[in-house]
Amino acid sequence: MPVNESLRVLRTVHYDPAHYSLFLSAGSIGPQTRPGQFAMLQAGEGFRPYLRRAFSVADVTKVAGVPALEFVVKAVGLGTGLLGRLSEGTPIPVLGPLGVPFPTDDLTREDRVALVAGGIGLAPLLLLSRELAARGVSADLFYGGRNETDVLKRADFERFLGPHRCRYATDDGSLGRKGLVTDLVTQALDGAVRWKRLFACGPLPMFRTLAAIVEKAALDASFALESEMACGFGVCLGCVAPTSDGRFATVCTEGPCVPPSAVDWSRV
Amino acid sequence: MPVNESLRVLRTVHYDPAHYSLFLSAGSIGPQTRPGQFAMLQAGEGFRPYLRRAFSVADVTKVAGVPALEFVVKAVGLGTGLLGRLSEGTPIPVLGPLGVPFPTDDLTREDRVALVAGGIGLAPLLLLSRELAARGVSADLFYGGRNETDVLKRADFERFLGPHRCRYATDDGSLGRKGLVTDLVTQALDGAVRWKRLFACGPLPMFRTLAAIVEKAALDASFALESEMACGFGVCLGCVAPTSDGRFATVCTEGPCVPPSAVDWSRV
Amino acid sequence: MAVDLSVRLGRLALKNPIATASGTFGYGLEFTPFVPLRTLGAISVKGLSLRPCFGNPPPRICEADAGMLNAIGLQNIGVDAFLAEKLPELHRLGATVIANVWGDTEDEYVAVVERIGADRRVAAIELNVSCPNVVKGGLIFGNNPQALGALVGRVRSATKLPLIVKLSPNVTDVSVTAKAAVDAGADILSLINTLVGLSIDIETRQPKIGFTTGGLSGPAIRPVAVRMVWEVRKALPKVPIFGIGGIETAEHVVEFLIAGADAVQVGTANFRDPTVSARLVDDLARWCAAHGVRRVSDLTGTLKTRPRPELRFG
Amino acid sequence: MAVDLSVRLGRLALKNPIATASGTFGYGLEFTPFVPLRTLGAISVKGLSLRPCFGNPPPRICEADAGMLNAIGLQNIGVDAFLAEKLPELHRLGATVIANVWGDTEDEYVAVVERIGADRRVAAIELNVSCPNVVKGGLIFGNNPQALGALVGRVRSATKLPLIVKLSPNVTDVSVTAKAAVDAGADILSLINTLVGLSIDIETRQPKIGFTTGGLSGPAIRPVAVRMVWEVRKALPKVPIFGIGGIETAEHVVEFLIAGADAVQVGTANFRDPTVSARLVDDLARWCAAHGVRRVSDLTGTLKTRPRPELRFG
Ligand SMILES: Cc1cc2nc3c(=O)[nH]c(=O)nc-3n(C[C@H](O)[C@H](O)[C@H](O)COP(=O)(O)OP(=O)(O)OC[C@H]3O[C@@H](n4cnc5c(N)ncnc54)[C@H](O)[C@@H]3O)c2cc1C
Ligand SMILES: Cc1cc2nc3c(=O)[nH]c(=O)nc-3n(C[C@H](O)[C@H](O)[C@H](O)COP(=O)(O)OP(=O)(O)OC[C@H]3O[C@@H](n4cnc5c(N)ncnc54)[C@H](O)[C@@H]3O)c2cc1C
Ligand SMILES: Cc1cc2nc3c(=O)[nH]c(=O)nc-3n(C[C@H](O)[C@H](O)[C@H](O)COP(=O)(O)O)c2cc1C
Ligand SMILES: Cc1cc2nc3c(=O)[nH]c(=O)nc-3n(C[C@H](O)[C@H](O)[C@H](O)COP(=O)(O)O)c2cc1C
Ligand code: FES
Ligand code: FES
Repeated sequence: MPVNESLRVLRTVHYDPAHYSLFLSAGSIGPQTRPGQFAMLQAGEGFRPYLRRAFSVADVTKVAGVPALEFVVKAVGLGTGLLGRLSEGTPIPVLGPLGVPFPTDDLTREDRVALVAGGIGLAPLLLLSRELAARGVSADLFYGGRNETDVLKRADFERFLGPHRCRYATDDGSLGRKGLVTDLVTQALDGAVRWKRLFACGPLPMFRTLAAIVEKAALDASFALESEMACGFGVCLGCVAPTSDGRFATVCTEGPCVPPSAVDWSRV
Repeated sequence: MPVNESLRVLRTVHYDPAHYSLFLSAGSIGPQTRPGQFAMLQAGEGFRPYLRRAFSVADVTKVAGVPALEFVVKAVGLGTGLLGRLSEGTPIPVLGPLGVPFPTDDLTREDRVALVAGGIGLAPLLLLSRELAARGVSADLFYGGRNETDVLKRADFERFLGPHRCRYATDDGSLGRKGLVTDLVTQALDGAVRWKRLFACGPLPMFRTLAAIVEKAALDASFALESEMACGFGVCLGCVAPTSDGRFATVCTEGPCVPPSAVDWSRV
Repeated sequence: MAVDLSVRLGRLALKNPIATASGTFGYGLEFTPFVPLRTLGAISVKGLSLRPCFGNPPPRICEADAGMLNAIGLQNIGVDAFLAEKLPELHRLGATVIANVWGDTEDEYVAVVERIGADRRVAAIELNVSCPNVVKGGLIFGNNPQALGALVGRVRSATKLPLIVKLSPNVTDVSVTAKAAVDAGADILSLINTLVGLSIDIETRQPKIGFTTGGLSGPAIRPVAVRMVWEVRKALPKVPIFGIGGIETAEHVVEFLIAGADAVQVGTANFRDPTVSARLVDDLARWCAAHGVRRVSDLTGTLKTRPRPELRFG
Repeated sequence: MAVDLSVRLGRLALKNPIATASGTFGYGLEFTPFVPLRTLGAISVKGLSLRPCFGNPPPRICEADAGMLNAIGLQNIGVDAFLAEKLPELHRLGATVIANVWGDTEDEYVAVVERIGADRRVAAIELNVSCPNVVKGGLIFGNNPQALGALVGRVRSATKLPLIVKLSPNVTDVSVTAKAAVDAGADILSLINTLVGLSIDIETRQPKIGFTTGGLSGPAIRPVAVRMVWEVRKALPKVPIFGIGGIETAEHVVEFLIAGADAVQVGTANFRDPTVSARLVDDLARWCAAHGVRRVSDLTGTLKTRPRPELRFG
């Protein structure tokens, strides 16, 4: 059941001019949040920006002992710029948790899964890693970015999943393999590895390639989609994605986590 | 020559929930400013408020040795509320000095003048008091408010003009005489006192009464008017007041300091 | 002080003047986590058509200064699914339901209205004749008094329920379309719908909205909406009006009532804050009490205009 | 990269596409402390009438969300005083001057234009036929194609200068008035003027503007302005256009150019920041350089619209 509450800024950690983590008091949203779900944050008191902005809950953690929600944000404009400049203690209207989480209920200690992150798409996979670790499900992380600074939160991923389970790819080779993260996935699939499910979040081109890969490999998968959102809970009908059965589905309520086979990638 | 520059908040002093002094770095506006002139301040980065707000320069002073502009502000809405919450160091776009100052060039040590303030109308009279004091012109202050907390900056006025020269009136009698500030003026005029000029700033009702008083007493006077302003330098034509010769005059460039005889008070 | 918030719009009696605007409140049920539906004056549901409608391809929305643009394409589950799957629960929750309907042709409008018939669980029917830039329908009906009159006439004879016609603001003189709707049998007028706008992604040089143009809503349009409410009130003093456009606070509600609205509909604000509609009911009661207004309906049409000089502006 | 900012609007050649909008830039000289007038593409001066005009009684302006309302009442010193007292200095400063003119009757319009005659210090004449809510004149001319055509025809034969007609956005179909103006001899179109709005002081229950209604300007109206520029560009591909409405940044300028404007006019933004117009010239050059645009005029009308589905929106 989503909650609309005012949460205070506990801390902001800047990784580089373009990326930061925003920690808010967990409120009653924290305990309810499942990996893959998101929240709508209002940035600023005025009308700039006017609409709330959607952010995946990247972690449910603690800041100096205080229960906290972590959002990992890439500053791309008005709202993401403003949210990074808020001083500690500032109250922010937050609506959440929202959307369909990653399907994990059926996973057991015997299972092995794959996590594929592209750029800021790491966010929902971080909380997923925490849960998988807690439940003893083993997971391989494939995380790609433009360069090393683009690949965030590596320490946390490696703590949750084990360093040997985390592989990286960068366009310039400054970290891990030079090339696309999807190449790492194909390579692994060519090997012996068999996954029960593949979880992914990233830019559209990555989704397209990955959708083809998992279809070919007949691999069960869940993608955390993005879209421009006004409400976040299914009433504006603004966030839709074309479905393979010819409809338009609201990413905020039928997603954001969907099986790639449900999306008509040719119309996206 | 008005300047458009970005000035930093040096300090904010709150007198009560409704009143505060905002100190900004003086920039190149400070040295140019004459008593009665004003500046246009942009409150906030966003579009709330959208237009700049006009404020009399209440003093050109120093904060911890740094040259400063002081504005004395009454919080009545969006902009005045926001300006009072700015943290030290925040840069604010400021346009000034603007408008016609109080006429003081002809005043000498032999002259005696009257200053009449109503409510937040004290602002321009404070800088005027500093100048008059510096030039040895003696001045009687009559300052009225709803109650004692409404009557601000008394220590400064009394330092500039001498405590015995400062008389107060409040609606509830909590400070000075119970009643209207204009009664103090009439009373003084009934006595022996003769003023070379009367300077005033306050709410419309005070202006109306004072206009009648100075006309009856054939007393030279200058009123610092207010009006809603968009630009502050004579181009929007939004701030006009009706003139006795049947025109509309821009308060920002033909004023704010005008002889009351120039205004058609019946059409205001 | 006890404040009477109830209002009457002809045969439509509401417990308070705060309704929610079509397309911004889903089918109502999505808001049960945030708002007790029975506390609202009414809810106007997403525009219903004869058959389910998939709407426009994305992108459908973008942000604007103090507002947003949308070109959803009237995606909806269709009138039959609404009556079968949504209305019973809305009724159980005590919601006062306004059925917002649309069609591509007169026949479709009439058919949707006939499906609803005289269902007592629907308090009123709201004709959306003001979807701007529609390839079919909209412009013809919304911006053409003759076509509008003909449509409203046919719908009028198809239902006994109070009939609301929602007018387009994209016209030279809204009082003309207003008169046409009322002469043809409209009981109540809703204004305004969105202003047609265009916003461009200058990097791709494509419209931010897939449909090219979109409807501008939010605080940006409030002054235009208040003006049109005032104009229609002047032209048709006896016709009840829902004021719509950029309402976010109780003060905005009061502004619309003073301009001539009998009730209001809150739209885009529901996206920024899903709890806003219920809060406006309380805030409005508080405002009235603080201002000695015993009956909220006493505010309607109380604008005090000054004598207009023989002058123009600009 | 060197960027060519010059633009041609028919016979009107400008060194860059950044002009200032009438009524928001005074007579230009007020801005000399802030802007080197010669650096601007052009300045459109406050609307000039045959005789001096005192304008409307206050209050004349109020703030709106992302904009403002105004009902100045076209206060101006009159065309003769302008020619005698302002134009010489503007000319000396190298300003490209657009004379914005208006009248209550066709004869007055013609008389003002004849006073300017063929004065080479005036680059173009801009007819303001779009003062909304005017007791006389405006509505008749601005929102009525026939009356507009007649007026423009008479003015056309009264001057050899490039003739700009500034259109009202308060119409059902702006391309109709646009066509009427062009068919009658307009060389260039300016759009848009302000949207008619109303804002109420709920404490006094009086309009915040003495005239009751006022013209809405600022970022709030930009999506409507961009849409109308695009519509007129589609309807009249060869007619040069000044895009106007809520421009505050170089990105906004680019948006108008892509929509179909050949140049723009910056209005209300001049009040928020008197230096904005000159800065936009530099920012626009920087934007073009960063985006590999060698000639700013290459941006005009390059909007890439997607195929429109047979769907409506709302
Ligand atoms: C379910 C969901 C989860 C998300 N999780 C995260 C996250 O964990 N971390 C993160 O940094 N971002 C996340 N995003 C993207 C984030 O919402 C956008 O970056 C943000 O809305 C941009 O707002 P802005 O005001 O800074 O940018 P604007 O000034 O509004 O626009 C700047 C640029 O960002 C683009 N943009 C605007 N809104 C979106 C959007 N909703 N999605 C993608 N691009 C957009 C615009 O097209 C424009 O090009 C998520 C989006 C969704 C829908
Ligand atoms: C030349 C001049 C000098 C001024 N000097 C001072 C000063 O030294 N200290 C000070 O506190 N105020 C001063 N004012 C008034 C000040 O500009 C307004 O109080 C301010 O603009 C209100 O802005 P806001 O956003 O807080 O109020 P808003 O939210 O805009 O409006 C709140 C209320 O304030 C009223 N208001 C808005 N603008 C003005 C205005 N320009 N004048 C009067 N009432 C207004 C509105 O009608 C409304 O009732 C001066 C005004 C002028 C024209
Ligand atoms: C996303 C969205 C969808 C809308 N859908 C409809 C609709 O289906 N039918 C209708 O009559 N109006 C529709 N509208 C218009 C609103 O009901 C309302 O008239 C308009 O948004 C102005 O009010 P606001 O500024 O409070 O949003 C829609 C508006 C928005 C923003
Ligand atoms: C205070 C004010 C006065 C105006 N006066 C005139 C005028 O005299 N003639 C005219 O054609 N337009 C006039 N306008 C309209 C502007 O030129 C411009 O078309 C409109 O404000 C939209 O642009 P903007 O949003 O950038 O301000 C005026 C606008 C404002 C705000
Ligand atoms: S964001 Fe409104 S429906 Fe998905
Ligand atoms: S404030 Fe614009 S002319 Fe005075």
